[in-house]
Amino acid sequence: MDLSYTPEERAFRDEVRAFLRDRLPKRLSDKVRLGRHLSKDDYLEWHARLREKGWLAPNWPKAHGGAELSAVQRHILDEEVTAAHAPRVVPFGLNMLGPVLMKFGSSEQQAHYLPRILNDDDWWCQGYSEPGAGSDLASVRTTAVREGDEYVVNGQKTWTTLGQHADWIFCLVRTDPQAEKPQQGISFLLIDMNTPGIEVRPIVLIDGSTEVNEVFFSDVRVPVENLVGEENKGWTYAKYLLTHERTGIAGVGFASAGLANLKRIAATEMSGGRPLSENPFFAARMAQVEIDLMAMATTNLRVVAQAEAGQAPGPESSMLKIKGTQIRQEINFLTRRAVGPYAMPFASELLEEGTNHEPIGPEYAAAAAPQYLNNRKLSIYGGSNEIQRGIITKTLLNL
Amino acid sequence: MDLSYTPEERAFRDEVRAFLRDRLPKRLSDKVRLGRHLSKDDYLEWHARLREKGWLAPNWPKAHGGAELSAVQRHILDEEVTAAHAPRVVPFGLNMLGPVLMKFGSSEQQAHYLPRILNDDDWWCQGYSEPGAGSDLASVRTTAVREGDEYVVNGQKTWTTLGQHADWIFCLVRTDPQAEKPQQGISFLLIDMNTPGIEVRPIVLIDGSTEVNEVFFSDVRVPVENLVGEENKGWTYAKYLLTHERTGIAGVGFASAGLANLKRIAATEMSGGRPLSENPFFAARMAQVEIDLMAMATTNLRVVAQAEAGQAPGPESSMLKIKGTQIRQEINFLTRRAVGPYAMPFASELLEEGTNHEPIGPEYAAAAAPQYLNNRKLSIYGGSNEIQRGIITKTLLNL
Amino acid sequence: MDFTMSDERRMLADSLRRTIERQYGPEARAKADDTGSDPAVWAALAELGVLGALFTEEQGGFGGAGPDIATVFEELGRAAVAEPVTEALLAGGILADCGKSDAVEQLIAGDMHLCLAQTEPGNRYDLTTVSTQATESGGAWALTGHKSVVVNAPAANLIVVTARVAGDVGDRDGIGLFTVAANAKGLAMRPYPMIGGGRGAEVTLDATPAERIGPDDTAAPILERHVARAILAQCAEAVGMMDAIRDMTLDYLRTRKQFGRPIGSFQALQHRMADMAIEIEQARSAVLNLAGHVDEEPALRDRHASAAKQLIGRAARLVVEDSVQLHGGIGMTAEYGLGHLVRRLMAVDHRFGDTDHHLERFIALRIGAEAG
Amino acid sequence: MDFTMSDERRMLADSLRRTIERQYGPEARAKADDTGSDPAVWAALAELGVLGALFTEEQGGFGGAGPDIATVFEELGRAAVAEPVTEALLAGGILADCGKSDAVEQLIAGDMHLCLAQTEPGNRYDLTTVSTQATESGGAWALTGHKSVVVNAPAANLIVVTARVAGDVGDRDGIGLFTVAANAKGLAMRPYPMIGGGRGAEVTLDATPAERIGPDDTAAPILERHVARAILAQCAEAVGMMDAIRDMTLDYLRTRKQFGRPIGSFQALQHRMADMAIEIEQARSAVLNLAGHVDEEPALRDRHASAAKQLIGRAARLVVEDSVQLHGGIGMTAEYGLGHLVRRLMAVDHRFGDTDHHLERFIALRIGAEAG
Repeated sequence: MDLSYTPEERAFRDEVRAFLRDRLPKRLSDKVRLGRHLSKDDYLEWHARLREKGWLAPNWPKAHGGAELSAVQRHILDEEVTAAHAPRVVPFGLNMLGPVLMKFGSSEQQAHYLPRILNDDDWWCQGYSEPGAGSDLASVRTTAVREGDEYVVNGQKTWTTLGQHADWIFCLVRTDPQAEKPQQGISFLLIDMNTPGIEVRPIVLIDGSTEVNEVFFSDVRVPVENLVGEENKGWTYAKYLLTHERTGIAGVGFASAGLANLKRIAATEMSGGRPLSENPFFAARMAQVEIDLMAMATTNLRVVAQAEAGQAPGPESSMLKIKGTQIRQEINFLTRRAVGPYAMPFASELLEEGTNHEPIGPEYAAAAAPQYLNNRKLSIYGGSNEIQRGIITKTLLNL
Repeated sequence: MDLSYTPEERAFRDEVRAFLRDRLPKRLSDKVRLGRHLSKDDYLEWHARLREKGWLAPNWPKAHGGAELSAVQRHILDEEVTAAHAPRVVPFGLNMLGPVLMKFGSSEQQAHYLPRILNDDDWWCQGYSEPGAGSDLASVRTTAVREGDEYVVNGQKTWTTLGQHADWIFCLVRTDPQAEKPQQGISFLLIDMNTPGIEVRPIVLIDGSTEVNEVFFSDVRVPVENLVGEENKGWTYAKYLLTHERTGIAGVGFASAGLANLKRIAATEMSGGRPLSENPFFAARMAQVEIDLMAMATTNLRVVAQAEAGQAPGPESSMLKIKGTQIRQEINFLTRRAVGPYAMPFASELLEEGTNHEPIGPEYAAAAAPQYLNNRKLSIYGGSNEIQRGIITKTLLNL
Repeated sequence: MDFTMSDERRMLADSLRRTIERQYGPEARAKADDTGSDPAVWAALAELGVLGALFTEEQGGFGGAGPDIATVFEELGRAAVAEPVTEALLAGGILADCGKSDAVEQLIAGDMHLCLAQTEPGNRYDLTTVSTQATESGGAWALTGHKSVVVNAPAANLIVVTARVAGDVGDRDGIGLFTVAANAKGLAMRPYPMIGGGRGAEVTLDATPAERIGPDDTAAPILERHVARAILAQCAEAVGMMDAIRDMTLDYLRTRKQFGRPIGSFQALQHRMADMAIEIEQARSAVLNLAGHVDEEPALRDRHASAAKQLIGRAARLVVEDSVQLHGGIGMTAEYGLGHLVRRLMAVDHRFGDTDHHLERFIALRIGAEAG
Repeated sequence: MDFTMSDERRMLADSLRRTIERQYGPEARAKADDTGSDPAVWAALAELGVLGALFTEEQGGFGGAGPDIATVFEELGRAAVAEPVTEALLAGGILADCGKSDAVEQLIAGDMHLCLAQTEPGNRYDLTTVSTQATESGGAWALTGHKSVVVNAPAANLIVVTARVAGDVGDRDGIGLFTVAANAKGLAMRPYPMIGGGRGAEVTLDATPAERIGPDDTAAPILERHVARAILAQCAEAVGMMDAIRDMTLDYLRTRKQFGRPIGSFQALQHRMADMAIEIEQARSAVLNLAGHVDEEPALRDRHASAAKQLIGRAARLVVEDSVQLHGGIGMTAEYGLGHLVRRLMAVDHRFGDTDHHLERFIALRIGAEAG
């Protein structure tokens, strides 16, 4: 048992840190740290830097142009990149569709789409959730009816993150409405967003952000070669996608970056004539979450080590999802509380691209309340924390 | 809207306080405050003082020799008596069986039993719970088979508090095993504990106390005139008993007395060179529970006022049960924590009647951990807090 | 002991509720975000007597007691009305105590907007840390300083300002009260919408002419008294909002189906709903306690003010977070009605002190009370 | 990075578990409550190498590193073994550091019981507040004072005592370490069973002859180091107990029926069980962190010690309270096996500092770390 990294792992971490020091533009890390919204170009710029270094697809095999990093290396990369306030990698093509195509796509599909994903030729988005489905993803009502060499798609998807930038969408569609169980009769379809009949409407969230969208399909004609795998077997591919990449589920990097940010704010804010960080109650709350994070980071490493050893993840990933969410949401809460009265101004323009507005109070204040509100989503999406609790106990009880 | 007591209510409170000052023996209040176990004589002595004053049966009508106090007066009496660390009134005859007999008993039963209850001629205990039933009280398996003028009772009751002192027990028994629903076919029977075939065995709890018992019945012959009301209608009477007296359910008096005790301990205990009560974290925990208690006392008064106005209690009594339990258990927790290392000695002899053992550390320390452990029962018995949550939401959702 | 509401208050509450249900909607809320107040709504509130209910008969109103404030704000909270009524109570109350009856009369008539400029960058929730400077020259006062997050400043005709006439930044003594006209020389604003609705601004004063009001020594006791009343208003409003959120959530649990059954039939969600309901009743009781003590002597009043604000801060956090969670995705969208309520309820923790601030004050007051 | 256990440790853990399962039961536990230790169990532990695993090869053992301690105590915790192994680690470790190799050898062989008399009425969890006085006369030392809640004192052959050789009660300097024989003159005991099993005593010393051990200046660093190791032991033991409690509770949820179905099928109980399981995994990770840092420099070591003890104190409270609640009445009875585990787990919060104590220390160390 040895919690420390091997010399090779430490060397890799140093390499990551050097890369971040040299290649992460301050303009971008400032935006991330201040909670400002990133533009499409911001994401693409960061992708390009990673691509240059060969780290844009750390989990892809080398055969497909990936870095094929080990689980520990991926963990290190993830943690360092997030702690440095780098933008996140847009996951839809790289971490979601890519692995599905590698496992279930035809060789033509692999040859066509994978290089384009890696090269950012296409911006992908996700068409899983539908209105009213919530955590019950199998209740797909968007239909695809085969007509000759085409499917005709009708229906609606929702919670499509960054769909406003997308060139393509991967969708779960119902191809057999007569199937016995909701999980049957679903297919996995790739759809060009420029096809006639598609409309994207932004959803304004309670924090004022417009990152998620509804996507409407009316008589959208999709060539049959855009079907991934077999017709009516889509649920298998969907589940693979959902369970495939879970080492990052704890969000240790996000939490560490958030805690570092909170500490800076608490050291700056004054309360009763001294820094807020020295107020015993606030210090206690910060210490509490730090202690939880120290433990969770190790829980996460234990799961990474299991993955490295080829063990299938058990209920641990559900545990990490819940605890990771709780910690990040607590940090968001404390950050909102830390900024005091300056949590009340609600000037979303301050969070927008290239904003030149006069700030209100300290620069870090503008994002505190919106991020608190926005990150309520963490415990809702990706299988709500209630769903995760069910999974854990089901495994433990084996009832 | 006026939260203060009327002049009449204030006068009554003064009367209660004067009574407690004059008539509550210090020997008894010390025992209660120090969490020592009371003997049968201790209870009877306190009952006698209350009887003398006419307050032993505050909720009984005058016709039956009770004080017929108003809901507010009963609340005042309850709160003052508990805050003064007086022993509790043993409720089985006075608050449980008494009201059932007044409502459902025959005039012979009323004439016979009620004066004896009031006079402490009989010590009653309760035969509701059975092993394995938990909160599902209707799953009664103890049987009573009619043979001539007698019922023959076989089975087992459990959690019979202070049953070791009892002369009589009131029991739920199954008289019709063929009934369609478990709630049907139950009867309410009064049984002399001296009848052959009854055995009482103490249950040792995790705090080392022996207040609760198992009661075994084998071929116990009970005269049919000991049946209350009609055969097979016992569940109606049982429910009446359970819902009849709920104004005390919040335990405001117990909580206030416990908090006062905790404050004294925290002012005495030293931590880092100053009283524990000045440690910011401990002070915060105490303040937190005091704030909760201040609000709950008012919630309780609102329910009392509703009762006074003749309104039926809604889900409020379930809310009071839960919040009251949480507050009392938190006070128990803080008291255990307050005594520090002295929570570890486990010398139950120090809590026994007429103990003359050498104390270990401060006198108040001996009961801290046992009471914490013992009061875990508060959220389990009388309808567990889980059952209460179900009742609340059922009412709110009306599903 | 009497928990029933007086007939007058019940009538006011009923008519207020009816009016809001009829008149108040997204447009009015948008108007408040744009300009600080919807004139039609404000006029209706004045007409109904909502503003008069906040002041005593002596002051030209017909209420002014704790339960009056609680009644009005609970109703306003239920519909998340974003009008600056707390500002009317707070700044108006100070003006009334300082004998500015003309302004109070205009306010009650609905012809005036007020605000209190007290917070400064760095003083957080502390009422007696004041660095804005007041200087006198030939009987005329002028103010210089930065007041932050001044709620309703953009709509206010008259701004009540705290400024230092003597002593050091943190001194309790030497705090003066002033009024400044909205169009006064040297006054600049950086206005913005507030997260809970309505508008606020950063206000900078540069040798701005001001009229001194209030006592000669220190305004701290007046400030503290009216902030306690404003805390009552915020707490009562929070209870109204929590009631509304609970009802919305119950509705959702009843009607929304998942995995083929109403989500309200899932026991884990039921139990969380029960816990939420319990905390809301606790919050209601804390408001009753404060309403009954808001005109008592300062230590007792502030003990209840801190107890209420502390408890309600906790309850509000639970209600905000669990109501969104129980709703799932739909609860995150601005379009669904929950968002307004949630944001406004969340903001309560950022005015007049958060739960930690009030826990600290409650402890300090308790130690005082037990020593005394 | 390697989370696998070494083969040696795995073998020790396995044989320890098998031995406990075979030999350890209510009788052994009763024996520990009566006399402090069951000789057969103690001999078996020595035989298995459990005691040797706590010391380095240099000291006559074959382990002594953080993961060795964690491995042993997790297994002991799983069966709530009430033998004074923590005392062996703590007092034995101090003796080893002070070069008392004879005593350590006897201890490892199972021929000796030890304890540390450090706590005093009023010093709570503070290691450097010591009022017991040591006086020297002609090279001979004598101790006078009251040591409270001395775990395993009744069974100990040799008692390690902290006493003041110089300075004031609260000084970090001037703390001396001594050994006192169990039968020494002027030593009196008020023995009692401990709530978590085993025995303790109030120990009074009245001019009791003692041998001075350890450094000349102050014993604080030695004390702190070995208390950190004892904290690791307690935390690992707690994790073992929590694992056992979780498994018992799962078993109960699977088999116990109410309202006609296994209570484990009730969703609200499922979700609480999930939360309990999560906190236990957090606790396990906190123990790993501490095990990996217990021999590091003091600030880093104590930072992890406080983090672990704090987290485990919280987790233990949740597990104690929720396991009893999920069991219902049966969980309250002494006869059912849960009681021993629950009481022993509860007691962890009362040794070497509770969660508040360690939260405070964690903050102090953090501020130190960030300033440095």
